Amino acid sequence: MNYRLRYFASLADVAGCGEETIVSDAHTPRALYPELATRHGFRMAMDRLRVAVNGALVDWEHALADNDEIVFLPPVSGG
Amino acid sequence: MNYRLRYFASLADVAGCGEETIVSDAHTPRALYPELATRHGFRMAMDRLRVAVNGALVDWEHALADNDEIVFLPPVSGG
Amino acid sequence: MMRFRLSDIAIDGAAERRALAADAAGACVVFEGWVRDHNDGRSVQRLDYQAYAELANNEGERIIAEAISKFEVTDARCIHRIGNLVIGDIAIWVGVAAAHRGSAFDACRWIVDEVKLRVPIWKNEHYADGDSGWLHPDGKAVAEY
Amino acid sequence: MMRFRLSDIAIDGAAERRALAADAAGACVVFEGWVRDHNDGRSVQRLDYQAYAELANNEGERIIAEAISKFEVTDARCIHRIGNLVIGDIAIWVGVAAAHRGSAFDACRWIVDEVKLRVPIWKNEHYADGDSGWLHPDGKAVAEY
Repeated sequence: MNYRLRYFASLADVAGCGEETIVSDAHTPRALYPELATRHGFRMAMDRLRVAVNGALVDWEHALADNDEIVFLPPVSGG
Repeated sequence: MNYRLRYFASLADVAGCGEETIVSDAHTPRALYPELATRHGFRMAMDRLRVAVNGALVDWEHALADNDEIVFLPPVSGG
Repeated sequence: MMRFRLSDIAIDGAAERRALAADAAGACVVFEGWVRDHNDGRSVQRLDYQAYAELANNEGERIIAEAISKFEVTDARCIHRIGNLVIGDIAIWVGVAAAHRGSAFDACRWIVDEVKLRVPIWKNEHYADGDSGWLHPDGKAVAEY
Repeated sequence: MMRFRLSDIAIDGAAERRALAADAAGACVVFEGWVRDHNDGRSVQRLDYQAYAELANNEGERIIAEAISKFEVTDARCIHRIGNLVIGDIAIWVGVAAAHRGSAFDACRWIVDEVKLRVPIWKNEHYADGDSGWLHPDGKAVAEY
């Protein structure tokens, strides 16, 4: 399936881009993140991240659909 | 002795003035207040008041001096 | 120090806040007390504040100094209105700057509480029914003077 | 509702505060987070905030709505800066109006805490020594990504 990925903060720095479209057989965020970590060299452990799909927070077993926009969120530091 | 009295809030309303100079033999605020209460008809009990002499809070047994400025403070309601 | 003062004109919160600015401060907490249209179930139209100015200034400065030594704050200020106020006017402005937000919140709240408790300022509320009265809030009836 | 928003220009605290005014409100508590010149023992020169805007707006509005239902307040607003900030700039502005001061203080503090915890905004600090880095404060080392 096609997924649109957006990256923020240190993940964007490591990926070297703010967004990309990828093709993957992963059907959940839990399966997808290791693929991206390998591809970009992310060293941030999954238990430090939250995940959002199409602008809403979801759990790691959320069933992904074709063309979903997916964001892995590192710990936030606003305020 | 001569004392300068200043009145605020409900005590000023009841006294009908904001300040006055009186002659009294009272040597402490504790002795002075009942005289003023009789003179002006103050009904506020002494245990509701604080007392200041020359701009500083004092206790009820404070020794008054000639020409002191004395203020009996009703419970405050600022803020 | 003039970190506490009485004002007989409208309080300019923006100017007061600017006076707190400091490069080491990361948090600023401001409390504004506004004249509201009701109190204790009665409809309020306007009010007057009267102060025993000499003692109010001394006691106000003392409270600010106590707050600065008691909490980890870089600065604090308080301005209290006197005179005639209408609904929506700022009656009291308290601002605190600190490195961190916890102490800014704590100190600001503490100053407001202490000013209400200790500083010789009195409020005369004018009600919609034409009645009015000085508030002497120590749990006894207002009229009992 | 637009009671939460991101801003890429300087926050106008006075305008935000006016938007909270209400005749029934007697207390207004404002928190401002200022960019300070140090963090964790390091000298800070400037910083950038980046946000995942769609989710930040949703989560921010949710926090304000939760605060209004959780505390006795008449209104609440929050504005968070994005982009490049220098020392002294307002990074976050939170304002709450309420009939009474206790709930205004509680709600304001709660909103600041929740925004820092939940809203997807990230801070990149630029240090005096030329180093910089995104902060991911969950107790793990900053660089561990």
